[in-house]
Amino acid sequence: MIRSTHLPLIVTLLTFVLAYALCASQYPTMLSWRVVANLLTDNAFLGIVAVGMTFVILSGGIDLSVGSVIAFTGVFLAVILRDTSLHPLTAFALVLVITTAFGAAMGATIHYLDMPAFIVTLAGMFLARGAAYVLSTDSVSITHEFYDVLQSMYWKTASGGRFRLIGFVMVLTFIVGALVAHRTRFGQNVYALGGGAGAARLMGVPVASTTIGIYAVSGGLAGLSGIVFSLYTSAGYSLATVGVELDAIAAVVIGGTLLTGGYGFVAGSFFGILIMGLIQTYIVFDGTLSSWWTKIVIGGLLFAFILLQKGLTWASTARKKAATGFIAQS
Amino acid sequence: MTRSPFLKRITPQLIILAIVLLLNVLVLPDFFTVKFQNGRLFGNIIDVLNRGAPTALLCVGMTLVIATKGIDLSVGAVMAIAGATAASLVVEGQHWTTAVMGALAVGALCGAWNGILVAFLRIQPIVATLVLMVAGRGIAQLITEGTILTFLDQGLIHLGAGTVLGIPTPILIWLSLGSFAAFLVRRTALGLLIESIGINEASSRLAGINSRVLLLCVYVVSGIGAAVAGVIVTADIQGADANNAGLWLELDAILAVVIGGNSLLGGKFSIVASLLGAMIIQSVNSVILLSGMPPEFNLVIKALLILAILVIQSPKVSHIIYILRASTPPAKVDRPNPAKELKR
Amino acid sequence: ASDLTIGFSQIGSESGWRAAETTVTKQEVAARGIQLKFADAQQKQENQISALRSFIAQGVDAILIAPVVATGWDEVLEEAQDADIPVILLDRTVDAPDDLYLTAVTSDLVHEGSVAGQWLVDDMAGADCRIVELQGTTGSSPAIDRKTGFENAISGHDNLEIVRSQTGDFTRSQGKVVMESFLKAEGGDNICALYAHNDDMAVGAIQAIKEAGLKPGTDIKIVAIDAVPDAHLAIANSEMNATIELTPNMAGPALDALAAYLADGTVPPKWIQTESRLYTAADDNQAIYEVKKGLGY
Amino acid sequence: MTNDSLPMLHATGISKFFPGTIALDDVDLTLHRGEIHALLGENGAGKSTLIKCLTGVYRRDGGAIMLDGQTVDPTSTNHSQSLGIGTVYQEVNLLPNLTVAENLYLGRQPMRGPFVARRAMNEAARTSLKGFGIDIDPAQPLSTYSVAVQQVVAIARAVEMSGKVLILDEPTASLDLDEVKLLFSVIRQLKSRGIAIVFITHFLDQVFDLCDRATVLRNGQVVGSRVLKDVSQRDIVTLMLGRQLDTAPSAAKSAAVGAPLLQIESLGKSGMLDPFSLTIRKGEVVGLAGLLGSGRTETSKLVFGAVRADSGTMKLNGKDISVTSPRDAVAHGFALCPEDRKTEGIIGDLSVRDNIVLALQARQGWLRPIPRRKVDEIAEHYVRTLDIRLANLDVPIRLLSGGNQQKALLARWLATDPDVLILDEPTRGIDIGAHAEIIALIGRLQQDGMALLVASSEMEELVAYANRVIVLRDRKQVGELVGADITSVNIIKAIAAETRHEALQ
Ligand SMILES: Nc1ncnc2c1ncn2[C@@H]1O[C@H](COP(=O)(O)OP(=O)(O)OP(=O)(O)O)[C@@H](O)[C@H]1O
Ligand SMILES: Nc1ncnc2c1ncn2[C@@H]1O[C@H](COP(=O)(O)OP(=O)(O)OP(=O)(O)O)[C@@H](O)[C@H]1O
Ligand SMILES: [Mg+2]
Ligand SMILES: [Mg+2]
Repeated sequence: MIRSTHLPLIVTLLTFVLAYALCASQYPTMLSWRVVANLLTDNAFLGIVAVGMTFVILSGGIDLSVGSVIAFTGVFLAVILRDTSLHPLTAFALVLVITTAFGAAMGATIHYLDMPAFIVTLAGMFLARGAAYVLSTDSVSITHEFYDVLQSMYWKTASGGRFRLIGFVMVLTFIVGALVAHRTRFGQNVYALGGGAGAARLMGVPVASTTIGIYAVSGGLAGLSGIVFSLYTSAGYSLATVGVELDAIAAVVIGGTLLTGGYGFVAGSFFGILIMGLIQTYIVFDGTLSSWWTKIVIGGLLFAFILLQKGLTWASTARKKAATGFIAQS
Repeated sequence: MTRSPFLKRITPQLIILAIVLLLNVLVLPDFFTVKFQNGRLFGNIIDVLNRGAPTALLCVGMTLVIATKGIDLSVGAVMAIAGATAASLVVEGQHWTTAVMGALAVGALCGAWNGILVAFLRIQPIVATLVLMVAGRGIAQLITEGTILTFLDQGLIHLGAGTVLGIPTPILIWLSLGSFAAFLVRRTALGLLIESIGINEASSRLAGINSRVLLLCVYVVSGIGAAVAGVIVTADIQGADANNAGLWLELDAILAVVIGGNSLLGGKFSIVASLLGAMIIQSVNSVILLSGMPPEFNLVIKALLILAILVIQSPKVSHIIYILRASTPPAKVDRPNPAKELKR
Repeated sequence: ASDLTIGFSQIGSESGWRAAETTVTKQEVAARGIQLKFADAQQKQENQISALRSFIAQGVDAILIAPVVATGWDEVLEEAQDADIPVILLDRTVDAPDDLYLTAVTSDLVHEGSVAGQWLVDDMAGADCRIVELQGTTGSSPAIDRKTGFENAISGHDNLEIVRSQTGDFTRSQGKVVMESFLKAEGGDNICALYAHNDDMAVGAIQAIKEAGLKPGTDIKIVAIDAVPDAHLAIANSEMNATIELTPNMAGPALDALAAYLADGTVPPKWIQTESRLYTAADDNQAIYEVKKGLGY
Repeated sequence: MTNDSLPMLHATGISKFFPGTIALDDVDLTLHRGEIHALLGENGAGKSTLIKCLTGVYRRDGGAIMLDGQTVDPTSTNHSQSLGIGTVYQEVNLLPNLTVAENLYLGRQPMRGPFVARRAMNEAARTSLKGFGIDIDPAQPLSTYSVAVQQVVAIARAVEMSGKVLILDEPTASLDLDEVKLLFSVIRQLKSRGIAIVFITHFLDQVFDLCDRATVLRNGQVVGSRVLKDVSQRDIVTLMLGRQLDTAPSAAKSAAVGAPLLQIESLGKSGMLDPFSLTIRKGEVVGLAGLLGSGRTETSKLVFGAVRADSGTMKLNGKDISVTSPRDAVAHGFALCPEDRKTEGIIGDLSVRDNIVLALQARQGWLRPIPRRKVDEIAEHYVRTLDIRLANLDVPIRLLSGGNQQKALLARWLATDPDVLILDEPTRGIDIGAHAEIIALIGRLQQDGMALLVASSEMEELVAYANRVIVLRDRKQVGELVGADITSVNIIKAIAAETRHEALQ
């Protein structure tokens, strides 16, 4: 039996498959390994932040700082690798510590000062972007040979598509994220917070450490995403990834996670990401949309997905009410 | 010591505004100097009032939306659409009043769209308005075809760059609309009803409040406010810049509301405090501009100042202040005390 | 060559100049009977990279790209090379090895800045001048290069001094706002010239100067870059003094080079530099305005 | 080590101040091993606050706690749980989005390596709940089950946590007789294991049935502690109220019923409530009786338009009316005090004053604000006549105790001067004094010619005021009792006829 709570996940999956089929019927070349590989590679950094964002949203919060943290990470790495002789791996570890601590600090502010996540992370967004500017306004390229090694790690398909390392990192992040969310105590606490902070507290959930942990995870994954983005572009640029937080939120929501918290799946966000990527790809394949129609169509498709999801959820709850409204009586 | 509840409510904002203005004076000693020059008042403080107009106009509607537990991310895009509409109408040769009416109508329509998604389709406000935030700028560009649509209609330009009795028109517009809105919600029952649906919509509906229509109206007000702001910025530069008009201004508006001490979780609100919040933000911007620091520091300074303001205002910190001030327990009064002797 | 399909990855439509470049590119492509796949990246590099990958997957015959930033193109350019698809860069070069692209059609941003600086040096002829500068978006390469070029040109001229420099985000309204604060912080009489990294900011600043009761172009000299129609109009009205043209027609030379390359393998030079022409009151700005106004600026 | 003669829990001098109120003033509480201790008091006496201070939800402002001979200072629920104090707080506090098993084991899940052992957890949950007489799939979300089931889950959770002390704050408010019986047998088992149990309720019968000793709070102070077998209910009530309560609750039931006011014709909604017909006359009280989930709440919501009916018609004073929303209903002079005070009744952050005038204001429309003086007059009037206890009219209503909230909600509707007043569980969670007052009030309203529809789980109460009782089962109207036939026994018989109640099996 399919659990009713899995429904949004299934809806998202079906939507993706359906949309892909429609696209492929119009542009047969979309049905190639190359396009699949591109979807994974090009959305790798977005996918990784979306995992963190899923945790945050599941807990009923929001993190607007991730886009800026990615940019900061990139600039930080580029500057460190340019100005010092640190090995990239050391730099990676360093930056992950910094971004995780940054996330944890935001979580602590949210919890201990009782301030809304929206505002705290908004300030965090300004701060991280500002810090990136202060490090370097110019785009700094990264030319370390270790980067070349990492970038040359890919698996090439016959048609010329490349499954790159960063795509695998994203998939791995999703798997680990899903395990943590659905199989560990921490994950359960995240859902508990999303179900109701007051009740969670009365049930003995360690609200402080969970909140701090959630934003630390989000910050750390934004850092990881920044590393991936720096591999993707071999550079650090303080103006990069503006507005990525909104893309990530949209992907998570399309993936069936409720913004009010408590309901959703990490895997859903994966399909959310793929759907967003598909929209981009389709628009490029079409190639006739002007700049403004591109925006309108993206907005329209976003709306269509939300509506579709809403409709399916309505339909299913109506059916559920009729069928199992008094489950305990039978 | 009897202070009116209203004054008490806005005291923190007044204090913070005073502090930030003081910072301005520190970086530019003649900050408060106002001259009458070229037929208009001329001075930094006038600039703060004038440049704060768009945020102030946005935060009137945003305050109401947030009071209902919602949020409106689309206001920046609606500004662009309204500005483009007004500009294209005067370029077509319409009278400027028609153009303004057209822009307001478009703003109301955008608000109604958001309102329908939120109130009737029950889509979460942040996602519902995200749709228009993404698509709206595209719609605005569709109207201007990506160019900056310039015009020379003096009537329209007057709204953004003109003066009345030497006072820049935008100041008069936001002051009058802001105080009208603040007056309206408090002198009618609107404020009570809006707060009520923001705190508990189910209860409010059962108490006979038409919560859906009220929600819709709140988003329409937000749309209209955004349209006025859009007309002002368009008129100010004598051209509709669909790409940049109101870009990221929704965040400033939300910040203003929060600095105004309103909870993002809905409920009790104060429009006046939000307006003060808008002025606080503009004063922060002013410090940054006047300080002469290199622009790469702009964001860091802004982030730190805002963070400081928010921390001072956070409920926990104000609670600690409250406790420090009143460290004595409340006096035992006005409760019919039980016969303590029964205890024995 | 009507069976040719090329992909064009545009940055976005963040300014009038950008819109004009898109319009002109579409016109040039259409004039040659080529099929165009257009992709707007909404100012995001990641969108441009993925657009390029999609173009490759579709098997277009050539790619035009206006890169949003110089860095980060190596990988995707390699993939294009693997697929034998020539790539031509428009209006900005990249940091990648130059065998990865066919040619770059760009202006020299630093040079633009120095033309502006040189104009001011000549115009001042040794007189003291306190300059305020409206920078482009912090971190963008035009802002950085145009600043560098200008500073190079005025260095060694002690009579010229930049007294305030703040970002105006390349937009009219910020140009106006920031100019207002310059006027108050310095006092209108103490500013002798304004250098704006683009015309939009200059046009906004002109309004601020007028509102302060000063005469733009006379009380405060104004020089900016791009030569958009409104700048010509301002020069014609004596409200501005000079602008340096950044032509929106990058696609024309690019398509010519491509045609030659496809026809007989003629390898174009790696850099086709467009002219950075200076316009001043000496030109017939009204006439230029009329011509340019239809280009979608 | 443990010393059997020591009390299990000994709290002394517990004080708690809230801005403007002293919720607890120097309260002592002693719990012995294997004792079931009732904590009694009027609404707002401070019972829940005491519990929250003992379990670390609130920081207390004074006092000391000894647990099993050791001084302890719980700083959070988490902490008190680890000390062996299991608690069910007032109002079910569980997470509807988690499964039953997850709720049961949150924070102490069986683990396999780093991962939660789901299967083991579900198995354990199933077994544990069987001990409470319910057999359900613990892998389903909690929200799919009824409030009663949820209450049992909360109790089961607390029981499993309570190595030393179990605290139950009004656990029986939303349980049926059968479930109460089961709960009591579980509690007695725990008692025999030497656990100290605190039991808070407003049902004195249950107190005398189950408990050994009672501590009575009034206005935040302990007014006495009694061994229950030595005293009578009367003594306890007098101690609680500080005065004598006039005999058993009885409303002056008037038989003089007027003309038909509201005629409901086969109103229903598929999947929710079978169509039913009902006529209510002026000055008549119609009671709705039934078990949990029998459809009483649905009936009242349907009549009030809070749920849109898909069949049926209504006539008011002989004229057809259409009620598709509460707004319509209010316009036609209906009023509904909903069952779930917290989520459907109060507007928590608004002042008591605003809560009282809200419905009246909503009916008048936003353009006609009620003048401040009039508002104060109305609010003060009802605070006086309904004896609502509060510091002042400006306190947010959420800070009031449950009973006082209920009275304020009644005031909200009485202020609209309704013709038809629908009350859903008007006395749930209400103290014995207020209980009597509300019943008396119902009588008065009836005499004033108001028509009332009252859903209640308390038979005696229905017997006291109803002119007619409609019996519901499985969301169907199955019987009607009139006049002298209305007795507790008859109602229970009508409910139980044919099929036995199996809600929890
Ligand atoms: N957070 C709070 N802030 C201010 N006052 C409070 C708060 N919580 C409770 N009170 C007040 O403390 C007093 C005690 O309330 P409490 O909830 O303990 O009563 P109770 O005995 O449990 O009543 P009931 O039987 O209705 O549950 C009440 O007057 C209430 O208004
Ligand atoms: N045994 C049950 N199983 C499933 N759902 C139930 C059960 N009992 C109640 N519910 C749910 O609880 C809500 C209240 O139900 P209903 O109105 O039928 O109860 P009621 O007769 O008013 O009982 P009470 O108000 O005493 O709980 C309904 O939405 C119903 O779906
Ligand atoms: Mg209580
Ligand atoms: Mg009920």
